[in-house]
Amino acid sequence: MPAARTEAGREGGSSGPPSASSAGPGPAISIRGLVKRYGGVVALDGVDFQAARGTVHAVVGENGAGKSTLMKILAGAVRPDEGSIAVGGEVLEEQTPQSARERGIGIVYQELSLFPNRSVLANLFANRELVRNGLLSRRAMVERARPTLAEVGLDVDLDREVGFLPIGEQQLVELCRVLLSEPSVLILDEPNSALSEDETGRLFAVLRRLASAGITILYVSHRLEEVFAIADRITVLRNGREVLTADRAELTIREVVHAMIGQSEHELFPDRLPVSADAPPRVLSVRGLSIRRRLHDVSFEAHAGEIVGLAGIAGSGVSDVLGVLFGAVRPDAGDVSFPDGRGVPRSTTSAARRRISLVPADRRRQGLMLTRDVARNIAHVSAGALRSRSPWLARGELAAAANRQIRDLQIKAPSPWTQVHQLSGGNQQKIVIGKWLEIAPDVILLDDPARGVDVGAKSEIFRLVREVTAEGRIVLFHSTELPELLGLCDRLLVFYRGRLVSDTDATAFDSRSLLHAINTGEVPHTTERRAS
Amino acid sequence: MAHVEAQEQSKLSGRVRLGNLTSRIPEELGVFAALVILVTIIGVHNRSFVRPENLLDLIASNSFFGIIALATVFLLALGEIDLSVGWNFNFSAVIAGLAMVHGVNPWLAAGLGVLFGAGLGLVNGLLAVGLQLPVIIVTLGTYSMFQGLSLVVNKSAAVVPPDITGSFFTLANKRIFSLPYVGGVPFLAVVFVALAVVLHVLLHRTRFGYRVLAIGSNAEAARLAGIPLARTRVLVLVLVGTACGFAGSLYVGSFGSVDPASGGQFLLAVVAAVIIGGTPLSGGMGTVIGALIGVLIIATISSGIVFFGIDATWSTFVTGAVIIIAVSVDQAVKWQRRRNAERRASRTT
Amino acid sequence: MAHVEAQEQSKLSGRVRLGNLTSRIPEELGVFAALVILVTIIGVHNRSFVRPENLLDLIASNSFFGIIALATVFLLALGEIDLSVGWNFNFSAVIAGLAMVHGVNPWLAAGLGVLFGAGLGLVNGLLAVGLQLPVIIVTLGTYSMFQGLSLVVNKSAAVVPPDITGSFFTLANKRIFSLPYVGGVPFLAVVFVALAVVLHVLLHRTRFGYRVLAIGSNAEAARLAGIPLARTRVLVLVLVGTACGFAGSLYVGSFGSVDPASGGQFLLAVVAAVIIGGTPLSGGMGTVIGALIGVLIIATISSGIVFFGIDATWSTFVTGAVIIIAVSVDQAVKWQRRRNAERRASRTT
Amino acid sequence: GGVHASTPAARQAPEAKLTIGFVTHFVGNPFIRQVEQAARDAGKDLGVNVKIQGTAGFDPAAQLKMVQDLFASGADGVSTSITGDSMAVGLNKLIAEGKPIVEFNIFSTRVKAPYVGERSVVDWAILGRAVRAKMGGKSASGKVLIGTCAPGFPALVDRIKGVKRGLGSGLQIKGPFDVTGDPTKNFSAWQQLIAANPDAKALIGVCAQDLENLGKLNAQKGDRYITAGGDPTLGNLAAIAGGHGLISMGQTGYVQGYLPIKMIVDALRTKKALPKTGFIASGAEVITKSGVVEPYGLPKLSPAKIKAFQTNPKLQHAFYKPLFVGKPALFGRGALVNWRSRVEPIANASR
Ligand SMILES: Nc1ncnc2c1ncn2[C@@H]1O[C@H](COP(=O)(O)OP(=O)(O)OP(=O)(O)O)[C@@H](O)[C@H]1O
Ligand SMILES: Nc1ncnc2c1ncn2[C@@H]1O[C@H](COP(=O)(O)OP(=O)(O)OP(=O)(O)O)[C@@H](O)[C@H]1O
Ligand SMILES: [Mg+2]
Ligand SMILES: [Mg+2]
Repeated sequence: MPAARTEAGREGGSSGPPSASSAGPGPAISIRGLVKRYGGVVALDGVDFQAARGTVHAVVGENGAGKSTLMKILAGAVRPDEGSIAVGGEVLEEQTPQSARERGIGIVYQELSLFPNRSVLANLFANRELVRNGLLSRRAMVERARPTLAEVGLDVDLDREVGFLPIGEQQLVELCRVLLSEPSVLILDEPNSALSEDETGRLFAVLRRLASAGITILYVSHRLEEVFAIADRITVLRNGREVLTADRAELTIREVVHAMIGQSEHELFPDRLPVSADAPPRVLSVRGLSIRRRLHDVSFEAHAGEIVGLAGIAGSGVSDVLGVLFGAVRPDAGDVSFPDGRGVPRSTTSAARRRISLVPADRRRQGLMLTRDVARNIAHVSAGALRSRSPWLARGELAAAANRQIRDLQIKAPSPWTQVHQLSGGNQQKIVIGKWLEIAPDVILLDDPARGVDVGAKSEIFRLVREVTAEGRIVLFHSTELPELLGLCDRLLVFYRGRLVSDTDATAFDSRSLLHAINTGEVPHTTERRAS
Repeated sequence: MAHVEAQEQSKLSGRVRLGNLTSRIPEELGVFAALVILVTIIGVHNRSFVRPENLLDLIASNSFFGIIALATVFLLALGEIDLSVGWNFNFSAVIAGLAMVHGVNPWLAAGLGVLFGAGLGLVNGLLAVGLQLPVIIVTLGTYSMFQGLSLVVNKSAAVVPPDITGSFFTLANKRIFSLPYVGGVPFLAVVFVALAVVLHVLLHRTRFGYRVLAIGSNAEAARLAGIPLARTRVLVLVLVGTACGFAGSLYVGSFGSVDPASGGQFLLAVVAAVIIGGTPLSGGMGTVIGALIGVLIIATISSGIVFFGIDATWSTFVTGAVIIIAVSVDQAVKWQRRRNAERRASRTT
Repeated sequence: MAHVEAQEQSKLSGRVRLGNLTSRIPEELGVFAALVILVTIIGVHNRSFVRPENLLDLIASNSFFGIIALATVFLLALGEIDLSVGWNFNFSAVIAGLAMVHGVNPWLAAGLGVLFGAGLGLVNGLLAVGLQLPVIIVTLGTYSMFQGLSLVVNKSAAVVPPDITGSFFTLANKRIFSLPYVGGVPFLAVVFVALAVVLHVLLHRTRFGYRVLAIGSNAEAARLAGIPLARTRVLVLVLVGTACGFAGSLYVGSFGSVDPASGGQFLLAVVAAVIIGGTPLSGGMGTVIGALIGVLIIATISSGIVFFGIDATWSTFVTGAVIIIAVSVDQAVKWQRRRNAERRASRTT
Repeated sequence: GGVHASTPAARQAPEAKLTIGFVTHFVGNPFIRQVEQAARDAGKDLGVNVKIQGTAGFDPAAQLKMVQDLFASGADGVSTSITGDSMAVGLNKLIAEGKPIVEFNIFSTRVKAPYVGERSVVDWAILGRAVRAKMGGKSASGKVLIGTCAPGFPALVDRIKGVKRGLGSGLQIKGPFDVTGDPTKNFSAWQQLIAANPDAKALIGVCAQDLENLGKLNAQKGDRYITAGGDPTLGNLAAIAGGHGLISMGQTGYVQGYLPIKMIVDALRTKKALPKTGFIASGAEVITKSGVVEPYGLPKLSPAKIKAFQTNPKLQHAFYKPLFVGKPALFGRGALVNWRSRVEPIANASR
């Protein structure tokens, strides 16, 4: 509906983004000597690089390397201290989010920028609403959005408030929003960190189409296999410097990892450790768990010493199961018995006090106090939930605990008193894990714990998970990344539409059969072990 | 906080997924139910309360703080709150009145009052944006400034236009048309309800309204989306100011005078109406229709006190108790509706 | 909104990183500067204002709404607001007074008043948690309920204990110890300042305070971290209620009576003190010391009006204008300090 | 309160210019405004500074603080309305220190100072009788509604007592109902009262804004009701002039503002202490269509004259000044010169 669009353009005060065709000579990005300091921290330390038109240019690096800062600067959300950016040969001065949009630069922020209590539709067209004779045209917007939603594979109630969607669906909403703005330069900062395999597949199809249409795409991710699947060219950032840029064809994952973390790739998934003898055999058993219309008669057992993987896409019921076990969601039927002999926790508080822990999927909404410091975030459970003789909050203990986790999880934070929103996304994620590790939990529920964490730290986290498992704790692990499920877990529970459709040894699946299973509920009827 | 989850869920709002088309169960159902129950109870006790004429008079005589409440929804949707509305109303009315005293044509004077109110709103806006302060802090100051200046100009005497026989005054007190079974409808009531509809459309069907809600929902995201924060903020405060000025001019028209104390008590009633109506302080959400109903609930309660002939000593307590009951009814309906919504949603999936 | 970023930043400020050790530049510097400037200006105009004795009296006679403001910081830190504080204060004072009238020992009666205030706070808390409603809505109702019941029990007349010569009354009006150069320090002033220190420690150095701020920062995250939301919320409202009851009993002690109107005007002053002090409505932050200074600023302004001999006609306007100036000073200092902070931080690299 | 700074009256040199504080409630209320103006006039006439302070509503603690601050900042005497007994202890402390204090408009028996104000019960009985007469005198019957803006507030309770006394027996008297002090709410409160009691014959409000609103409603209803209220506000005068209101009781605010200043100044200059208690009636103003009957033998006022007072203070100064100058007399000129002779027992104020 061109009529509607031009209308929107005028109303918006911003002439709508130039579609790739009307953009004239396609904009290639060239960045020179970009420097960004935050107080003492140097986020970018003189970055240079070019991205050619019509290519997918991946930017990788460990947590805190400066990727997001670089992208935010390109999008005008952050002012650089030094350096220059040129898009399509034109050097940008005083870039603001608005001017960036007008230049056709579209971005999916790592930490999404959605309006939680606005509808999906309002989010898709934020500040670009389509107007018919003065009033917003809901119909026009729905029409306009439908093809994009279909292409990306997002099927939600357009009137549902975005704040209620799981993090994965939120990422898809933000993705659709930027696609609808028809950018000529598309920046994606870990756009699929919470997406399932086939959602990612659809995303890549879109990217290829756009690239072939001459759109420049900058793609940030920690999933190196995927990077190698989609990128034409790869740049590695390290401590705010560009340390490597080359065509994908000339690179191997090993080389990239080496450039990222300075050591060649060590094993991402640690081997299974022998369960310590003194740990008594303990079990978490779930019987006939049901939630009206969301979870149907789910039964399984999880034994100490094994990592139990929960596989399922959004809506499958996995987070519901985790929520129930943590006392955050009330089941309608079914009974659960924990190793401590008791049932479902009455509240999240009693869960925490029984050393039952849940690392939630959405760190910003469910895990962090962004405007408070690392120490207080680490103390979230220990000081906030646990009982204690002393009513006092001892600064010394706070700092000690924080430093312990900063060390163990390699959190890149200048001090325990740094505010969490000043940390990079991956480092924020580590804090959510750290605040639970701090209380030495007994039952550990992990909902996509390694989201946005770099390879080095990821293997470190998996090693820790392995260790605590071996110490005889119960571990349930959910991830949207199938390799993680297959690589880390000993046993796999597959959920589909609220039902448990398979409960077998992890080796019963390979990535293709697992992908098929979570999306269709059909499992390879094979119970005999396969050699892995 | 417990109510946070409640809010969370209430965000599930009335809309339920039916394939791709959506059926809207209005947010305002709860408060509306509360209102109906109140009116019924009083009507049963004393028929003359539910006489259409009386109900229309009730709406008309509460339209002054009511109009301000309607506009205040935008401010709460922005996550802000304006303490100065009552004295803005008073000051604007005084200015309009003085203009009439000095022989300005009442219609012009009324227009002047509206503009003046808008001007005071602009002052609030510029202070808030300029000093980068929340509106509540700024209006804490302008609250007293407007009151004080109004006192200075009205010399703390009632401002009484010499001739209140003109068309402006007659219209303000007129029943402009009459409906079957209902009888004459007061001009004020018509204006009030019409304004509610207009502001509802402005909030939910225009880009301006969307910007307000977006900012209230996530200011940082709004900035990144290129929404002009400062300008929108100022505009909303001007809108609220205009409503104050408008209500003020209407007041002069219908009362033919302004007392120095007029409007001084508005603040609490305005806030009450808006939040009882279902607009949270937290921003990002707002319902003008809810505010309209909130105003009527407050009006009905105070009127009910009279109709029940409740002794003056008890009236205050009863008022408070009934407010609690009303909001409880609202909550009850919300819960009920949420359950239904889920049931229907599940049937379609 | 523009100020949101400002708030964001001000949340960041305060602590400046120097390598790993942290040097604390108090948040409250700005308001403190504003206070000092005000006091100086008035003192220059009329020396007798800055006589220590007079300043101490100023603190003492503003300690009643002041004490309530201190506790209200906890509620705003939670992201909530209580409209009923003024009438809780009044009701508690009336109860304490009536107990004395009925021959209860004044000390016991005072204790009763405190407990009663806590009880009213508990009522607010249980209603808010039970109905899953924001505190502002609940207290909109209890505001009138407390006022109304108080009117009923005091029969709308002043409650006057027959014998106000007892130790309780003398202590409440006594200057308990005397300092060099300063002279006798009023009991009320001591209690007020001491309470500020206690509540400051409670908010920033205990697990309870930690929970309050955690819930205010991100309620959902707090819930999923196992922090007991409902209980903390109720406790905070009981704390505020206790403060109201405590202030009420002190009032009876020092005024030897309580009027139906006493405390009715507190709400705005309490909120003003807290937010001028630097505690935002948005929750997650709070400064008790700031509130203390906020109380003193308000006290100084109203007293300064008298010492400047500003006529009643202008006093209201001046009050508002000075508030605006005071908060501007605060902002100016904050900006300045932020700039220095950044400069120092970058120097350390 | 910190008061030692102010120079006690005794040491005050007669020729040094005195400063008198005047503390009111309801700043901005038209009636209060008239009282303030009178205090200013008194200041001019007597050659003293008058510092006027006030609170927005009813806030005894705040008013006490103002009195204390006034003395602390060098005032020689203060006149204040007593909006609550909370002021008593603090004021008595100042009085004990020899500070001259006079109560006006609202009093407390606990404050050891003289009071200038209305004779609530007796004066409002006049209004009651007038309404009764209009309703048919002896044979009168029917429903009378009484409204108050501050339920149970002592002064208003006395007024209502007086009204009922004046109305006498045989009538169906309902109320008092809370019609609130806020002008807008007040209107709809009366509107609803009428709707709820269509059969009422007379409507009486004991606060300033009642009659104005009653007049408007009465006009809408074809002047079906007998309405009465208090104070000579423009609105009330308009209502009466338009025939929508029967009668309004005034309390001669001018005397309540002027006399206390004079009393304090006299006391300071003659070094003769103020009485520790007692009541001086400011006098009733009976406002009807025919005009305003003023107390102390003052000439009758036309409504036009009263209007003129509001716009031009000089006129009202000229009108009332004679009461306070010249030879002491019982009526008219000089009637309040020898005010000490007019002091009655405080109990009379509410009798
Ligand atoms: N607002 C801020 N204030 C202070 N420091 C910041 C801020 N934002 C980022 N930083 C710092 O800049 C560095 C780079 O952060 P950035 O978010 O660019 O890393 P990243 O490469 O995106 O990491 P990740 O893979 O975890 O997302 C980090 O050390 C971070 O602590
Ligand atoms: N609070 C909520 N209220 C109503 N619907 C919700 C809410 N949260 C999520 N949903 C909807 O329920 C569906 C499933 O979301 P949910 O987060 O439960 O995924 P899940 O079943 O836990 O699967 P996953 O393992 O991927 O998290 C989503 O499509 C979402 O739209
Ligand atoms: Mg990042
Ligand atoms: Mg989920």
